[in-house]
Amino acid sequence: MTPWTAHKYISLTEADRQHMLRTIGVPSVEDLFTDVPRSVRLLRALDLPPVPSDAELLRELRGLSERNGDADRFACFLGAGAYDHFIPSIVWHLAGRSEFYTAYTPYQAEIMQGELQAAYEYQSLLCALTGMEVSNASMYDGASATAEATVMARDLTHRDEVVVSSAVHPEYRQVVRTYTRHLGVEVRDLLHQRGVTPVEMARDLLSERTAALIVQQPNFFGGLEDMGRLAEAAHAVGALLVVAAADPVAYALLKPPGEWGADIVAGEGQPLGNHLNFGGPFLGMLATRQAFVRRMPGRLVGRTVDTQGRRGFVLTLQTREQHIRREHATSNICTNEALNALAAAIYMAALGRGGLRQVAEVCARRAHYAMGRLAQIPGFTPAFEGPTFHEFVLRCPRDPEEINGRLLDVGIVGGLALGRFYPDLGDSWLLCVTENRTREEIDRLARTLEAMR
Amino acid sequence: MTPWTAHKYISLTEADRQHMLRTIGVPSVEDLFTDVPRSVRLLRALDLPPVPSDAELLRELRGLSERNGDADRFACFLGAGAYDHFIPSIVWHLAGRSEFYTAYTPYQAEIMQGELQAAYEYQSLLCALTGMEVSNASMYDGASATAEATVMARDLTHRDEVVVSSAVHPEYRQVVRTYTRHLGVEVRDLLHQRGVTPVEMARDLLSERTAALIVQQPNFFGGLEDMGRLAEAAHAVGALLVVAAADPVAYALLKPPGEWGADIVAGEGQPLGNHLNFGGPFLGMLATRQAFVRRMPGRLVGRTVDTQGRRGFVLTLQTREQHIRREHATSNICTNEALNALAAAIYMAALGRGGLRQVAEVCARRAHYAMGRLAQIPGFTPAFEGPTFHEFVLRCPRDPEEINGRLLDVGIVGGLALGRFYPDLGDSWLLCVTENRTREEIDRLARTLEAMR
Amino acid sequence: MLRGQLPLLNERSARGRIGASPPASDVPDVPLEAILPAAHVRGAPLDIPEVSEPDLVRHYTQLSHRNYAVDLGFYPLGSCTMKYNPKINEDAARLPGFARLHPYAPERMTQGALRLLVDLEGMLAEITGMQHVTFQPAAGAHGELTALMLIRAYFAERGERRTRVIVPDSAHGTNPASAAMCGYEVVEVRSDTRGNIDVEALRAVADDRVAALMLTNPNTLGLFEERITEIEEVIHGCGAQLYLDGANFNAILGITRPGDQGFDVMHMNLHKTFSTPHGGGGPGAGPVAVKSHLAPYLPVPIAVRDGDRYRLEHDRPKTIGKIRSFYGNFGVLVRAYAYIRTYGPLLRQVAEAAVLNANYLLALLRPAFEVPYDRPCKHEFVLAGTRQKRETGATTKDIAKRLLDYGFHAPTVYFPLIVEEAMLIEPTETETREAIEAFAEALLAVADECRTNTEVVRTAPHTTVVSRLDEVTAARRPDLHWSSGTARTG
Amino acid sequence: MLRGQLPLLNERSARGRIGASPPASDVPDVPLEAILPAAHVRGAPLDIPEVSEPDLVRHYTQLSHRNYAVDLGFYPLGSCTMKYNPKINEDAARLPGFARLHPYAPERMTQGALRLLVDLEGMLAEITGMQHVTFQPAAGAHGELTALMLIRAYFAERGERRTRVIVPDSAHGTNPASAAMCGYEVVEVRSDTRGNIDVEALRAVADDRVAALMLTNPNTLGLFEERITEIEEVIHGCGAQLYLDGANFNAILGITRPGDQGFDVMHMNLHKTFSTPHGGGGPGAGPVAVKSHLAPYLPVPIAVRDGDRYRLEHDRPKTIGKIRSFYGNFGVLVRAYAYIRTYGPLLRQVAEAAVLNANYLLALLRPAFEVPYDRPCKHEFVLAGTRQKRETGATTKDIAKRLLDYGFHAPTVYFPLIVEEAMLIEPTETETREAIEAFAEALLAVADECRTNTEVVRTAPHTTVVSRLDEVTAARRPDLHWSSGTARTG
Ligand SMILES: Cc1ncc(COP(=O)(O)O)c(C=O)c1O
Ligand SMILES: Cc1ncc(COP(=O)(O)O)c(C=O)c1O
Repeated sequence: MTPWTAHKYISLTEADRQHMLRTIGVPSVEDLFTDVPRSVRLLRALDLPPVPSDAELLRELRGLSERNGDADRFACFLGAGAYDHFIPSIVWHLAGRSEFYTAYTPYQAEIMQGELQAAYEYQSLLCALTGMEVSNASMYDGASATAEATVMARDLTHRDEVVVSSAVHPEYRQVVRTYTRHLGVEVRDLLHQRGVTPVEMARDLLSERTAALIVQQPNFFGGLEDMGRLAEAAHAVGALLVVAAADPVAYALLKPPGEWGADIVAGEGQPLGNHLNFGGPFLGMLATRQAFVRRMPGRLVGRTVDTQGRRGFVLTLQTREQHIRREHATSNICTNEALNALAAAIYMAALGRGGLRQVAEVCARRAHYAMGRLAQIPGFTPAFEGPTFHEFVLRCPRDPEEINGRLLDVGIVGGLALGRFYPDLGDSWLLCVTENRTREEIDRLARTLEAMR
Repeated sequence: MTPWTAHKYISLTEADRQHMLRTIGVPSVEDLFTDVPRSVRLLRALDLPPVPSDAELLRELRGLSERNGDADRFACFLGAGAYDHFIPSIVWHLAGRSEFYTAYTPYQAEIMQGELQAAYEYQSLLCALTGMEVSNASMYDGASATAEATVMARDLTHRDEVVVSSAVHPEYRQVVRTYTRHLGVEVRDLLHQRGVTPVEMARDLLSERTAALIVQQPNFFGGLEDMGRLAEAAHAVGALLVVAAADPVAYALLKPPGEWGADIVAGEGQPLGNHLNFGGPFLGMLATRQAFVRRMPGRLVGRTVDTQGRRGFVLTLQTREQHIRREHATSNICTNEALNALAAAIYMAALGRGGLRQVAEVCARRAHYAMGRLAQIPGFTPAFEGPTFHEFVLRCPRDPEEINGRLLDVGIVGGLALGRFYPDLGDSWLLCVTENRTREEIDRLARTLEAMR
Repeated sequence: MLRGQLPLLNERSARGRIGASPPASDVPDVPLEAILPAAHVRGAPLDIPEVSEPDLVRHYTQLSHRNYAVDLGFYPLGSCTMKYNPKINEDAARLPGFARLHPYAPERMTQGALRLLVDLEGMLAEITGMQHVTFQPAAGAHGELTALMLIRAYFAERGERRTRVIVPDSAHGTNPASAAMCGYEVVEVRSDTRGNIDVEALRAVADDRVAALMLTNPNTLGLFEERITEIEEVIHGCGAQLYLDGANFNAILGITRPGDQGFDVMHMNLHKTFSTPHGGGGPGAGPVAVKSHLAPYLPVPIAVRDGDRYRLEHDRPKTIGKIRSFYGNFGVLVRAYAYIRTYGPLLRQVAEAAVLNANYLLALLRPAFEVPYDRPCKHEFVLAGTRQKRETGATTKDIAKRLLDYGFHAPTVYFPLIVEEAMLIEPTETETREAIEAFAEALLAVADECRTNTEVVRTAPHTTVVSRLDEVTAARRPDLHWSSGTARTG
Repeated sequence: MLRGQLPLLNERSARGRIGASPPASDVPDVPLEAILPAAHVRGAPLDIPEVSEPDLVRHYTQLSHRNYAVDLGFYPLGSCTMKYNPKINEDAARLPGFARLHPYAPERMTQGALRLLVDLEGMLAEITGMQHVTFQPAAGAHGELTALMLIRAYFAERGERRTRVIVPDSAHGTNPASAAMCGYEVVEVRSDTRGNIDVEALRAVADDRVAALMLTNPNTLGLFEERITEIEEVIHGCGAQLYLDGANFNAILGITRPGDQGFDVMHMNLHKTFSTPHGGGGPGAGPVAVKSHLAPYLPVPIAVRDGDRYRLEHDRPKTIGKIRSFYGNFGVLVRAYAYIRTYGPLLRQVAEAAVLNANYLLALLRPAFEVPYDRPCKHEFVLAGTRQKRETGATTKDIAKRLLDYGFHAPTVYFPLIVEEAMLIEPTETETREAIEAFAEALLAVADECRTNTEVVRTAPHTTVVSRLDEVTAARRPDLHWSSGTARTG
């Protein structure tokens, strides 16, 4: 093998290499690879671009990043599953500490009390926010968490049908289908009516075969579901109510799923202190009733004591998990989104009881103002009635994609053109107004739309 | 006094306040201020702008920052005492750890071994780079360090005249004058000749009254001084040679002041891993001979042992300092630039022996290339002969300020118009090419100048 | 300096504290009821702690000091590839054009991100010897599941009903779990005496019911499957697909490519091989690379180049659909991209140094421990604590805990399951020789202590902020979240 | 987890390691001699350690774990105002438009930076009750020197030869040192029994030789100068200038303004009052605020507004010149700006909470220690360890060291010099009541131990990474830098 080129990440010098080979008792590094059959060897160098200096690499990446439009430079009215809430500086100053991000799953609890306590606190905070009894330490994202909740409901009920409202995020629904396809679970669509899940039709679809009714609150259109009656309908047939949450910040103001009788809350924790990141890493949330804990997927951290009776925290109920139960595990999940859960915990704790509520309220107020303001523009009308949280749908006088294109020219990222997911809503536009959008930006959006006429 | 508004940085709640007042035994916070005469009280609220939310504040500051042109968006050919070297990511990931930046002077050595060891290492690295025997832990900046070196030379020699080359950074010279004005020190100007310090004229000015000869290497024009003969001239009359360094990176390639016989090296450590920061915080360096250590200003960290014989580090030779010696101290300096020294140490260690040399060499090669390339443009000629490091002076066919204005329009920050400091060099332009300026940028500068004709 | 147990957030809370300044409403005031019907407004108090910013910073900074991490020390957790996580990659991922980019932003303003995806796919294809890559899987296990779904879709289209997936007994738990989640029956095949899959046993079960063999290579014992070409023939011979669990890819970068070994599909753990931080248990990324015949089934969308534009291709009729929202853990991909650029063709050195380090450490430790499969290892190796257990009663768990007292993270223990009292040790290529030697010295000292001072080993750790924690009680009476009853014990 | 002594960088070095990737030259190759004469090329080897990036990261991360800091715990270092350093301010200062801005960049591209300076000057003028501010001084002592130079220039222009500066005996060491550096003779005035400057003694020396009184208010005992209006009369009565050392400004923000107290000039420590991080001993910023009559002498340049443009004014004929390069510690100013914006008119609460915290802590500690000046304190207070020393032999130094074992930073000790066995204690406004109580509990426990277990106090600390360090030997045989002889001891 060729001599090595010095590299900043590799600490072995030529002298080290010689010494180590001598100790091992082989003449060359090559001799450590004799088990790799010659026929499958790569006999050339990898065909990859030449190595840049640090400065060149950063310039390259800065160049790529600047070809994107970030939410600092554009007023972004997109939500639809990824939310531009303000993230206090402390969140990533703390979650970004390398003791956290260069560690792994806390297998050796005694030297990992930092992460373990933080995860226990995350679980506690998530329970408080969602009104549920137990939360796991994280899942991949909202969509896969919803899919895992579906599987969990099947396992808990031993039933093999689920009813999913079409007012659930379309991507979540797609992922539910992908996850359940090979498990003999039938997914039945429950079509929204005027932007909400119709309770009567839900009743029609629900049966003794139904493992779960899956709705989203607030739903994909920003509307509020008739949760009480939906819960009743599901429970009446012995099905579980699975509530998908795309933006849990809402629950600081809205009645949380737990209060409505939800059995499982699955959803997206990104809005809690995590960056938009072009869609990931995000944070899957999963919370449920105490009684269901042994069927939960994912890591759980529990409180215990050490040999001297001092409080400490450990990974617990691991017999649910793949590394012990293998094909009988509740899920295959292993690496999850621990760091994002940490950020979410810091976010919730920083805002606290009062601050979270204020953020949620400002979202609702500004969104309400925006809807009113935009609906005054001729040609733009609310697509649906009923209360909304921070998203709403407008029908537009022209193709929303075209509107978006024109807004982009003035530094505004418009809403989501719903035709992409709902062919019958081709003229509809899903807008989101978080507390990060100012009144000035809303007014600018309105003025731009007015001028478009 | 009015009730408090909740504030994120103040942890006292109303309940805390009541409890604490009861313990203290006063009815209100007001009663803790009875010693402030009513006549000097401020009886109104401070007239300051209203408090923004976190998001608003960041938006305001981002707005201000974006009205500036940073060296990422502009190709910057300015040097002249502030140098745009590439800073590896690890430097501020590590110096930015809050255990370092939220600590203060390590008075309690046993819980401050982190900083203390790091400062000892900084001193060691700086000695290695400058070729000197002892370095302090930092000064404010290059200019004030040079001024302090001047005072130190006076104290060491008991002489009251200093000779300063006009090829020393004009701002350093100004600060030397300000610092020495009231100390009875006479500052004599030694005019540069063709961009370097003339040895013969130096000899003429030096006398038995001279405490120090102050030169800069490489000098303000980027040129290399005849250090050997200047050292000889100074020492011949018993004066000290003080070498100001504006960019110590040079010493990885050039013969360092210590090798030339410098008695004190004073200068600017910014180029070692510190940001341009619109001029500060920077990093004053001060290094000297072992024999002079007790006349040094500033903090010194020394190695020692603990009660069990283990190695440890402490602030030492503090009897030189103001908090002990008061008006007889070697200087009034207290808070210095510890964090910047830490960054400098990390920078030097990251590049290491080979990397530092490479950076210096690439600077020299690119600057040499740039000078050759630009001097081919009609009207542009090197102002001076002789070797340079990474800065050089060109005479221009039109006002350098005007050239700079036109370069700015195409995203280039040109050099320094020397007329500002040297009226006789009104057509001269001081350019700097660090390793952070690419050949492509140099060529773009050249093409732009060509097109200007 | 940080002694005793730390308060929980709730124990730092006091009514009226806050750790942020959220904005006030700037729109015309209307009663809240005009926006939200009362029935929808939260009734129960929001039981979130109230902590000031300084106190919150102290809380998490103190917690961080109770965590072991790669940046603090040697972390030989086998199978996890705890290599150094470069800081320049962190800076890249935090650029606002990446971190603050909405996944549904118009294509026109995501060109840089899409290009990065396309270029990363190209580089990974070259490194793996495969043709296409999906970035949607969020972690390794997610990649396994995706890969099996691709295989299922492939056979479904060909009208083949294959119901079984073969998994070696040394495989990681995620392998059988993923197979089960994909509706497959798991067939376990034993390992042979050299620590490789028993090819004869494999042959015996390789029939037309088999959809795939999930192989890890080098396997979880740190050993290369010497008979890989035979294995390939057996699997392809019965019409099944050959899947690689690429968790151990670090050992063979640039040496041998899975595509060239005959694998049809594989996942990578970017958080292992490609240095993205493990984050205390995530985020990771588990992209799946495939040969062309599986490409039609990849999840949607896929970033593609169209002349000098980049776009997301959604319209792929044979796709399995989506396995998570959006496009995967993009922020992790940025880091992996930066990492690969930093090595380029020198990636091979990563494998060489990782393997050299592992063999050196094995050589240092061999005198004190049983080595169940004593051959040159790849990037990691397994020791067995059987001798210690037999002779002194100290278990591998005890040894692991005692190592903590020496300032080290322990190896992976009790995995792979086929080795009794297993310690799986992976030093990675970024460690210095000095660090490896210091670890060996510590583990040898513990082996000594097993004999000379068994008690200190059996009751370890002693110098950590808490002593050995009671896992049994934790599982028997789970306390999984704060309640006002969560007393401060001890 | 981090035991034993840590290696020095040089001890981690091995020939051939590197921790960065500097660029290669991309310009036509010429022999180095064509660029630099051989005589100018470095001859001696560059003795800089060679360390890989992973190892370097570990080095400094481990070192950071051996440092006490505000983010880790209570830091009652009197006179230093170790308050919380907001993270949002760090983010602001790191914006590339600030951090990557060259000081000589053309005015057109520095408008945001200049505006920040002008606006910050305006806010500080309002807060201090003064008229103009220079930002050039890099720290408090630098500000003192600048202020005295202004005074000197002022008198010089008026043709007055004043040679003396009065400094109270309680003053910080920088005060007399600055006066000396400005060529003044220092006249010390004693304090009275209430801990204030003795106004009669002051009157006795206040004559036309006096250029200024350097007063700290509240003073270094944490006490407000109750007779400030008399003092003002005495000083102005003799034609001298009244200078405020603003190190203790935190106590009076929004309560009383130095300008309204009659001060002519003052410096501020932005790294104390205005929350910019102390950085382990800097950078700080020591801006000087003046009344109009001193403004003509301020250092150049000064940022000014000109209609809707901002520029640097260099042409100020009466200026004292420059006292450092460029415009001061701009990065620190950005943080202070952000801080002031975060409080606005609520700044007064900072003072109120700081004073409340200090008085509460004093109340908790009073039972165990002598309180030399027992009146309501401002932001800090002095205790004397004299009782302990007398009764048990344990000195204030011993008590301070023992506090470290309890996980706390010690107060400032043996300062101010006029109090025997002094402990100067400043909790700051950002501490929780719980933290204050925990500290009080610890200090009371140590006071107890002085009696019950003197030995443990006198030999403290015991739980730190090193035990008490030998300062005497360090000073007697200074070892100030690595040499190959720097053995790893112990
Ligand atoms: C061999 C092997 N396969 C699969 C996995 C699962 O990967 P992940 O944790 O990323 O889901 C692991 C993780 O430890 C592993 O070691
Ligand atoms: C009262 C007082 N004056 C002046 C100073 C000097 O300030 P600096 O350290 O910023 O130079 C200090 C610093 O501790 C101080 O406490």
